[in-house]
Amino acid sequence: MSLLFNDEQDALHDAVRRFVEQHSPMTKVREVIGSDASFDPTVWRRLTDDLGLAGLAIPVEYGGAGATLADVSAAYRPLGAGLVPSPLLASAVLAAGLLLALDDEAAKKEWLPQLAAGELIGSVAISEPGNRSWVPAELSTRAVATAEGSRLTGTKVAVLNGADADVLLVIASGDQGAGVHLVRRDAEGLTVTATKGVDLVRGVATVTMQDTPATPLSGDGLAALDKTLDLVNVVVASEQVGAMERLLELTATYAKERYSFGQPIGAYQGVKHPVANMFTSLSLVDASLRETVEEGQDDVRAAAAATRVLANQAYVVASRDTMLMHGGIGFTWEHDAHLYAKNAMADNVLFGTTEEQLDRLAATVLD
Amino acid sequence: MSLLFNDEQDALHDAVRRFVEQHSPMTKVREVIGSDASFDPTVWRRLTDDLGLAGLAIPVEYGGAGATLADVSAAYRPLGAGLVPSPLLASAVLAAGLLLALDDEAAKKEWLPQLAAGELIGSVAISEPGNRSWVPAELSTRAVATAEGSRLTGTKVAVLNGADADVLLVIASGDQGAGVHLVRRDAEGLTVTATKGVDLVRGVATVTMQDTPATPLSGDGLAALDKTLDLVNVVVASEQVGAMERLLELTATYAKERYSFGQPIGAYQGVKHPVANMFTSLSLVDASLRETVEEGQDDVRAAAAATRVLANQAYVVASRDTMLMHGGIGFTWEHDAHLYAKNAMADNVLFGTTEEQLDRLAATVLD
Amino acid sequence: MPIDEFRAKARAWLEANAKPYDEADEYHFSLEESKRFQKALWDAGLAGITWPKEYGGQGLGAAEQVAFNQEAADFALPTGPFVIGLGMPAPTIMELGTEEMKKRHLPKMVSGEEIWCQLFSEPSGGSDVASLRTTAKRTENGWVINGQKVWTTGAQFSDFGAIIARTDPEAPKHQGITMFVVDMHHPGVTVRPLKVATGDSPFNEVFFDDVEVPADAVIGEVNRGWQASVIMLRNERVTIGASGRSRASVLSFETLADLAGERGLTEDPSVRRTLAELYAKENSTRAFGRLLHERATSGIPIGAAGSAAKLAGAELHLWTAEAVQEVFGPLYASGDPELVGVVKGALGAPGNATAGGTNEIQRNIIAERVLGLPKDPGVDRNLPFNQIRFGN
Amino acid sequence: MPIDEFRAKARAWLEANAKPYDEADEYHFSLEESKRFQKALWDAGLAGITWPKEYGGQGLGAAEQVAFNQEAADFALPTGPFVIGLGMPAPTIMELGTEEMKKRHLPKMVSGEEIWCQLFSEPSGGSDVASLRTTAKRTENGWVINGQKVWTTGAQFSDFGAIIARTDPEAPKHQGITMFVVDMHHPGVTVRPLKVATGDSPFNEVFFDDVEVPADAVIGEVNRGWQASVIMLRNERVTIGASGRSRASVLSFETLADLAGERGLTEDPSVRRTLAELYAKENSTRAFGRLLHERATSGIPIGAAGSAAKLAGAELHLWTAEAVQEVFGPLYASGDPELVGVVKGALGAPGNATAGGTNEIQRNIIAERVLGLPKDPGVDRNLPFNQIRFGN
Repeated sequence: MSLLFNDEQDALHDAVRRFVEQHSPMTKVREVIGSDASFDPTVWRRLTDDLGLAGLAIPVEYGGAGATLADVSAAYRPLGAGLVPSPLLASAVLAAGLLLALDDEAAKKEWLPQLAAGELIGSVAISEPGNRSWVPAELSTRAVATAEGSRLTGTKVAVLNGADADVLLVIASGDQGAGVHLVRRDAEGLTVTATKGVDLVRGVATVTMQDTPATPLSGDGLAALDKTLDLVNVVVASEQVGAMERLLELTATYAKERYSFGQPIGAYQGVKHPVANMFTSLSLVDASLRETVEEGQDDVRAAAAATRVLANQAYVVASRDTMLMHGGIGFTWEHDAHLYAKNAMADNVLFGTTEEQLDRLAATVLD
Repeated sequence: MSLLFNDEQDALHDAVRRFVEQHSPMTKVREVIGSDASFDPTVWRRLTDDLGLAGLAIPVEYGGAGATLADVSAAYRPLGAGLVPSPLLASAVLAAGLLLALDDEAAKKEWLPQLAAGELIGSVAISEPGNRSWVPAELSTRAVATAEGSRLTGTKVAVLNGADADVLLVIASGDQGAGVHLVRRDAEGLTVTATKGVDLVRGVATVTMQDTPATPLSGDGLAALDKTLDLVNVVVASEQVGAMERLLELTATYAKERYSFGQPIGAYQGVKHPVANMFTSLSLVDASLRETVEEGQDDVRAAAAATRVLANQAYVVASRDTMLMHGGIGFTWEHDAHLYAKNAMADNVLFGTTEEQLDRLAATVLD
Repeated sequence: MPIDEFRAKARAWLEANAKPYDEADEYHFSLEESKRFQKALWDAGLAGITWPKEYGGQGLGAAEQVAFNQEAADFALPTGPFVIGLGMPAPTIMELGTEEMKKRHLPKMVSGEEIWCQLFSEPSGGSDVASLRTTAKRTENGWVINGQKVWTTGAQFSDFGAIIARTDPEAPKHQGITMFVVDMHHPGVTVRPLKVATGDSPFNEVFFDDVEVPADAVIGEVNRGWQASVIMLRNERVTIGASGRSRASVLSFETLADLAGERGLTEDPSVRRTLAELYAKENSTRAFGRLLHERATSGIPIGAAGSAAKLAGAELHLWTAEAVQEVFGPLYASGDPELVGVVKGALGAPGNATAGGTNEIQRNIIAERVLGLPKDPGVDRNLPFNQIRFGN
Repeated sequence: MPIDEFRAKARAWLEANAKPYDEADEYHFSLEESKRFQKALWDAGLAGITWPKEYGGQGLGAAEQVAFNQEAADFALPTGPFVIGLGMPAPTIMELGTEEMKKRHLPKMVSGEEIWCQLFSEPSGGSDVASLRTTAKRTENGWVINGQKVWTTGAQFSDFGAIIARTDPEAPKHQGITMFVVDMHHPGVTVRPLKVATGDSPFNEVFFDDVEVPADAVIGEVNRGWQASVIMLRNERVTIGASGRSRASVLSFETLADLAGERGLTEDPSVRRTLAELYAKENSTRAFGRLLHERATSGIPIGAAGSAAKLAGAELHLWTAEAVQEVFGPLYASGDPELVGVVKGALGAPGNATAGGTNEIQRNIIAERVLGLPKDPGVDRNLPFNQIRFGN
């Protein structure tokens, strides 16, 4: 048991870091942002084929690499640092995680190998208009059982890479309670509209279904979603830590180089202290994340939620302070700070806000 | 309509300020703290007889001065600045305010003139163990109607100047719902135990009643209490503003006089900026308070609660930062900073925490 | 005219000519509409209320100005393009300009004929405005200006600008600066919009390439431009402080409570508390602005306390930008078209905390000038400008 | 001995000799109990684990130390009086002391025979430790010390202290300081308890009135005492960082969740969120300490990152001090006897944020030494000490 990376994690982390430098520098990220697409297909191909990241968290029996949580965490840190736009979170984490957590062996055998190979993009449709919870307590999307499977009617918002997904796992309420239903891209009555979300590096879409044919998956939908959130929390926190490391580097460098009133601005405590706070809060989140993914743990629910609670706030503040410490320059479109600030905001509200993470944590440690 | 003091308020404010300087300097405050009493009887006599503060907020028809809210606010600022221990808040504000808000003309005629003259000390017993609300939603103190009036059984905590009070107004639930009952100091079955509360300048007590005879007062108890809170909020906020002014003065002076690394510590932004923040948050609370007590308003409920929300937080932070900016000295018993910090904590949790004030405010401005 | 009569007149005119605050979509007035409105306002005797009559003003007192402001708060006035000119260069010219300069420009500014901008900030300077590098060199007939300004609001439609430039590089930094009136239509002036984090371009970069100005374009005295700038920056903070409501109105309590209510979110205790806290903060910020205004009009000097109002506004904006995320949850990131304004408002918060002096600079000003704390150890105050280290 | 065997041995000894963490009332061990316990611990081969054998240590490695610490975390060890001596003066003497000094003191320190304190802070100095005014003047046989120290933990029961004093007032402030071993039983030493905001007296003022020390009492070199202090202060921050749990245990998640639960408050969603946030913060602070420890024992230099651990602990304490008020509401101010510890813990937060260097000093250290930001403009670094301005 250790909080330090082992050699494998070091290697994985470095490989992804080098990949990001070479194949997805910020110029490439800005190309994607300026285009209609939500990611670059070549980068996606390389992420899946060269690095095998789409299958990293998927067990070997379903075509994945069966990596440990610590490996997964090490791999996603540099992706967060580089704000690499890709459907990994939607497909390889959310969709694959939900499938794994369900109880539908046939569906796993059919879909997981394709998701693991990156041949297919999946996503999960959960949140609904008029509800501030990631998973609405009362789902307005309804599923009706039919002879062929089910038919769905309702609207889902903030669906990650919704417009890119070949298959959507939709959570809907039916006569038997909430369940997960698989919808194919070409299903009738399905409308997917890419929306301008706050985050420029994560594609989102609004999905409407009108009597849309679907395949109900067996297993307790809500419980599976709940379990999936542990993996999501680890992956998002890893990206957040990577991003904060980059922000700290940007800000500390600027504080040394930019002069004001005849001195580097980093000589003023008004700059120096926020930068020191950034280091400290990053250090705490980093340590909390390391402990969350430490080997030999059965249940990471509390630790992962606790890490997200801290990471959300620390990343929002770090990206905001990066803008503030850079002064006017940091507020320009040209500077990268706002890209991180927008990413931080999205992380802060998707997959359960900080308040929901606190409720999740409280349910684990208080009851 | 104006946010500035008028001549009368200026005069009242100055009179109380001079009174505090002459008759209740911090040496006197520390004498009271070191004694078993919760206030100095001579100071109390002067506050009531010379300054007439006990009757300030009470209408003329009940023997008071019938002052405006703005006058009351101006008078209490210097009391807060000097942390003057006295039963004014318990007796002249809480007890008198509650009597006024009730519908019991006989009780008003009997008790208000005595409270206004300061001949009698009253207090109000509201909070109960096992409940974090100022007014518990479900009262465990029970009232039973009798031929002579009522009999009370239960325990009340954090009763302001409970051990000094000649009469207690107790909120208790009976068959007709919650009501206010008047209990005399010498009633049978009444036990009043002065406790070591966090605040050294406000006496508190735990009050237990065992089949204690009381006089039920007519009127809606909860509504009256709710109305009383407006006045309490104005008075407490006024004290908080006065105290913050004093803390700002202490801290700004120290920042100019104390040297570290060859410079006054106030030359460092690490000190300069918290002091500037103290000025700014004080300015906001001060302005909010002035608007709350501005003439010509029917309903100060929202404004008073909004002011308390800001004042609670600002005072807690200002007193904490006063300690921090003074370094080790500010943490000694000898320095006054901790007296303000403790007073700030008590203000923060008595008469409804900040959360309860927010709920009160939300009910007014959102519904 | 008694004050109540003036107030009634203002009210009546506004009701007849301006859109109510809640209804107007305040971001879509055309420049021509703005000019027409300002002219009509002036014709009605409601612009330049406290200005002397000889410079196009109404020659009235502070009481009339307060009455007008109170009435105007209920309306969405399309006077945006004039806010800077009337708030900053105009009072500076009023204080330091020659009689000829005042007569020539002030009446046109107040009647909507001339739009002005303010050209202070430079890329390398940031909050250290006095470190400016734009130069003005003497010529036979006046001066020639070269350099770059940035963060200039309204430069694209301005007729004139008040610019500061370095006229003596061998003097200490504050002592070799001069302020000029510059014609923004000069061919050597290039205005380029500056895109910011919100995706909008509310500011400009302005390039000066051999722009000649006549000798009588100097505002105040040669090499005393820093003193002129201090006057103008003080006015800037008052202007920014006073404009709090319309700037952040997409993040106002009223707007957010409505948006949350429409989405059924205001039953949630946590949302209710957040909105209530916003109400309290917003209210106190507005009340503080009002208090400063009342003090100033009562002749009580407010000194640098305007910096606290500016800081409070910026901090409120930053706080709200975070609070709205929790209020709307996933809807905040969903692209909900009705929340686009909220998201943009939130993204604008760091800009608000930077423009007109960063929060750190405001804190310094409050501590030093209001509370008398010692100045930062200034290493460059007395050095000749051309010997100061810039590191870039 | 293989590491697992060592761990098992440590566990077995602790179970037989120490009280479990949750049960022990850790604040009521007598000094004699502490001394006996330390002796027994040492007899069992569990004290001075990584110290060389010749100075009373066990001569083992970092792995054994980590194993011991992990096991010990479940117990309440009455070793409080030794924490400072073993954590600060001992490693400094190990690094800089003469062979004779090491042989004379270290074995007695580790075996519980000598209790030590650290005498750095002075009333006029605060965080600027190097501005100390206590003097040590040369005599025929050594030195004579005069002056006052403050914030000295454990001075009342210490046998020796490591003191720094000014030995050359004409040198710049960091260059005229020497560190000495001083006998706390010398008649010229007066210890007076210092009452603090909590009402307790956990620190002392210590007065030195013509206290002679021999020539061989110098730790390190004459006038090189600042370098020795830096070593000791670095160890102090590690010691403070590592002691987080027991220091703030009255404000720990576990304690507060129990107290709130017993009062029926943990059904309230807002209380639940506050306690959950405390859990997250506390956990991360502990994990960060663990990470630094693992790095250090793996040979990865952690540099000044200990300052971040110290800062994080102090900030957590300040945060918790405010959070508990909202959790308990009026009960917090009611004098509830079971909440007395909580209230005292909260009142102690500003002290924790000051002792061992204020939060501002820690932020400076992090920014300058970890991140390489420029130093504050130091105006007094190179002045002769007797020419520095103090203002009082």
